[in-house]
Amino acid sequence: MIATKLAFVLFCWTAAFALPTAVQVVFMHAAFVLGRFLPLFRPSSAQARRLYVRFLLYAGLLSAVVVILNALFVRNGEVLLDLGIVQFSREGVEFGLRVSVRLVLMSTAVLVFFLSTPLRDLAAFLDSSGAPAVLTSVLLLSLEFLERLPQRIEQIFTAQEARGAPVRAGFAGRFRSLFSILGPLIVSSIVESVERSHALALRGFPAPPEHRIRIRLPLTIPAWSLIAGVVAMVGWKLWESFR
Amino acid sequence: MIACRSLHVAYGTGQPDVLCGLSFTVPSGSICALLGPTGAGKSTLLHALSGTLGMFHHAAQCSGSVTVNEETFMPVPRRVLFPAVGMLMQEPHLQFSGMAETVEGELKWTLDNLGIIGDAAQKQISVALDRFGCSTLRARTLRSLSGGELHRIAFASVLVARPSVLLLDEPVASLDQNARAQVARLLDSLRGDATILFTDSDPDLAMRLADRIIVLDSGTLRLDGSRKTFLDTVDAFGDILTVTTWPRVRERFAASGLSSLTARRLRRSLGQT
Amino acid sequence: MPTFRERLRLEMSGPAIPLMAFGVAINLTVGQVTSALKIPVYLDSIGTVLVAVLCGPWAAALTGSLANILASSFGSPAMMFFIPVVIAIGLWTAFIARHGWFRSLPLVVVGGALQGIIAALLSAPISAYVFGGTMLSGTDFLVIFFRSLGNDVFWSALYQGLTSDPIDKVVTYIIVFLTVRRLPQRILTRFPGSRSLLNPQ
Amino acid sequence: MSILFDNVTARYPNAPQDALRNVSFALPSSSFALLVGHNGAGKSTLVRLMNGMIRPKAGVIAVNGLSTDGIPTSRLAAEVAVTFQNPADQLFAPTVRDEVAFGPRNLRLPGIDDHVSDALALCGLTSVADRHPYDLSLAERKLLTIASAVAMQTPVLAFDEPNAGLSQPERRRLHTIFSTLKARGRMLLVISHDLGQFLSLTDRIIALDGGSLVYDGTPSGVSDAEKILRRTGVRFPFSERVVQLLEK
Repeated sequence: MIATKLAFVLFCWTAAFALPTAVQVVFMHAAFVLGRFLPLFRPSSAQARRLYVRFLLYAGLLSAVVVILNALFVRNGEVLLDLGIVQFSREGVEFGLRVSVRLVLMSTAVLVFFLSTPLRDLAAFLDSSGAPAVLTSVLLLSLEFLERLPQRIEQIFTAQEARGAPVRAGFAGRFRSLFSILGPLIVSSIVESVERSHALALRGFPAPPEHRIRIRLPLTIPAWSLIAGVVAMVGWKLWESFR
Repeated sequence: MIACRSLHVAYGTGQPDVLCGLSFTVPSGSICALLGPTGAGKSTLLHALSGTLGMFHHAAQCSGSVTVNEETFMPVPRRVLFPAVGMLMQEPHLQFSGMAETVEGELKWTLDNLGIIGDAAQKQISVALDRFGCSTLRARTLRSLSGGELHRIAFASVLVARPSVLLLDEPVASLDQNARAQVARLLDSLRGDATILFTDSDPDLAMRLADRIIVLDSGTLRLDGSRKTFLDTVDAFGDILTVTTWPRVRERFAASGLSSLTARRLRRSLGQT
Repeated sequence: MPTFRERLRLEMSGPAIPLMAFGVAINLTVGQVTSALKIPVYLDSIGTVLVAVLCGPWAAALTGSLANILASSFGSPAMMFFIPVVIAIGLWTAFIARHGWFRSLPLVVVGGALQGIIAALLSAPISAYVFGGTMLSGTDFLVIFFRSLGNDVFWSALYQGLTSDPIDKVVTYIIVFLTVRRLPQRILTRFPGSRSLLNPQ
Repeated sequence: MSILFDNVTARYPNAPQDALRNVSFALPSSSFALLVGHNGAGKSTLVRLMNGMIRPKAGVIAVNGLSTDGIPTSRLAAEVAVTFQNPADQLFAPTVRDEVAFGPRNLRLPGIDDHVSDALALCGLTSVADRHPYDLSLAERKLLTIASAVAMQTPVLAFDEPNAGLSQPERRRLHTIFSTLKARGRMLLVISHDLGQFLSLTDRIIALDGGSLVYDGTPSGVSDAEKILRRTGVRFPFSERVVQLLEK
């Protein structure tokens, strides 16, 4: 299931570089449609849905800015629109379009994957498909610390400001207090890492290889077909460049 | 069973000895309390017994021997003795792996490191959860649990691997009154199953629960005896232990001029605390 | 000479795994500190640099890449494209740390500045050809400024990087240097990368 | 008056109800007040109001005669030094001495070195002054956070559970520190449940429950107010309890 989605992202990324812009536009819309309607790809939470909508706005705005900027600044080539002080060149518009379509296709594919796959499921998938224990444990611990650090930063701010740290003073004062805030955060992270290595070892982590019995997940047909698509595209691109 | 024979430990060549020739034995299935002030060497001794000292502190200078479950290590175990030895850390955030979201996930993580998966793991998890009366919490996320529940799950996640030796680093140091009572009940329920050694700087829990009490001061043994011997000589430790019980009561009792006192009432008041 | 696999295993053992996770979390939350203090630096590779100095190159590369992947999963997929840059940050920092550059402040500042240049060189093609020269962020004004001077999109992106990246990296390096240099031996020696930090200045 | 709370109400942004509701009390200099109450009763809110970390919804707070209204925390830090429970939240300097000097440097106090040496001596840290804070044990690091507050020479000092995790020798040192500070005319506000440890020093007990003031009186009044105080989770010293039982 997750394997299929990973294959889909790979497929879109290859298409973004291998296929002409027009075809990419088709895949871009396909990615949008999948993201909206196919249950497999639908955002997994309300918050994820909000992020998806926000991303669509970002992508639209970014594409518009990219096209206009490049149209403005690419001087040579045929002038499409001449507003006296400002000229829009064809080549600029084309470059802008090509770049923004590629960007939106690749970003949408990535976003659709992450917004429909909770990170803990991704970690479980990696673990069960034999990924090294380091990868899954760092990913899971990062999620744990990501929840705890914002509150730690609040506490550090409170403790240091109570000792007169000029966190709200002029730029020089604020810059000086940067270290008095980041210092405790980094030092306590280093010390806690040492303590945690004891605690993890005392409960048998990292487990010796023989204890990590893993069953390989069979790749589904859709996953295989996407990978085949990727191979086809790469082959076509190479063949085209040699001709 | 846990035993040391003239165990010396220093954190590097030329460093002073943190443990100066300790020799003691904790019989199997008994509960032993290791009392002493900060810096007496309590956690260093726990590190030595659990194997983390030998595994991580390569610069440590040790001599003598440590015996855990009939296996003797000269001078200290070079690797963690999981699953034979389980240890409950003092800080709450170190009692959990940080890699599991639910209660069942936390216990499964310990068994996963033992290579126990599938039904065998599920059964062993159920046994451990029942043992601490938290089978109803199985599907709950750790974040949603109360302080007391978290503490019981921390115990369960260590004991699910069925260690024969359980070490606890200051299990009641920063707990309030009823949480301390819960820990006392949990330890009492384990009496006879595992050999238990816990450290504390306050003798309150030790005097209610421990079969044997060891008092450590600057790396040397000041007492290694039964609970009774400790109670009889408790005045001698006023300088290093927060002694709030017998002597202070006797002194206040004399000062308040009340002569007749029913032992039952006093025992009840002691029991209440 | 230990094989590559052994070196990799040593680099990512013991306290390295929790530290990498802290590195990822710090990379993603340090923005809360710099915005609260209203200081115009990102410092979003401070975790990567910390892991590079204390553990090693590949641990740092993993920290940086994972931070960017998590950032993209939190709604800014653009970060995925900059993974090669953070890997370079990790490798370069570990390289100079291995050669003792993290033992004295001047070397750290030079190392930071060079890191800024490397980051700019690597991110310029990405922001030029993948993003068409704009990221909809503060640094865009620099890009527009350089382009108005007649530079094409690649050089504008490069000039923008060369003006903002070095400052960000030098501040990052200095903070990690100040935090790590005087740590007690019993903590430092637990980390694989500490040999280069320990010999006297 | 060192600390004056006049009908103070405070509420955290988008919190369902007030964290503190019309609380009034006054504490003179060279006095020691124990602040007790269950978690969430409003203890840390009260302390944060004192140094301007939080602004009151209603009422006036005056520290050393200076109203906290409109004064930034970094300025109020010259009047009130607050020490929190977790040393790891503030330790970052390479040596113990630099750590203690952090507060006085921010306040730009004259004669910083004397204040630092005095604070180190009072807290028994002179011998480790040039060591790294993480070379010290957790108990010594707690004493270090107390020393860095003492060095700021503030008339008012607030401590959050200062004796949590300390063993007997450190508790005795804490007792000497607090009695010396009190003798020097400072006002000490300590959040703790451990009546036994601080009984001989305590002039006033302030008990909070659910954000309102339920007890504000001297320790001797404790026995008759026992039911109220028991609700706030105060842990009576063992010998007091037995004696009270015997006298009934």
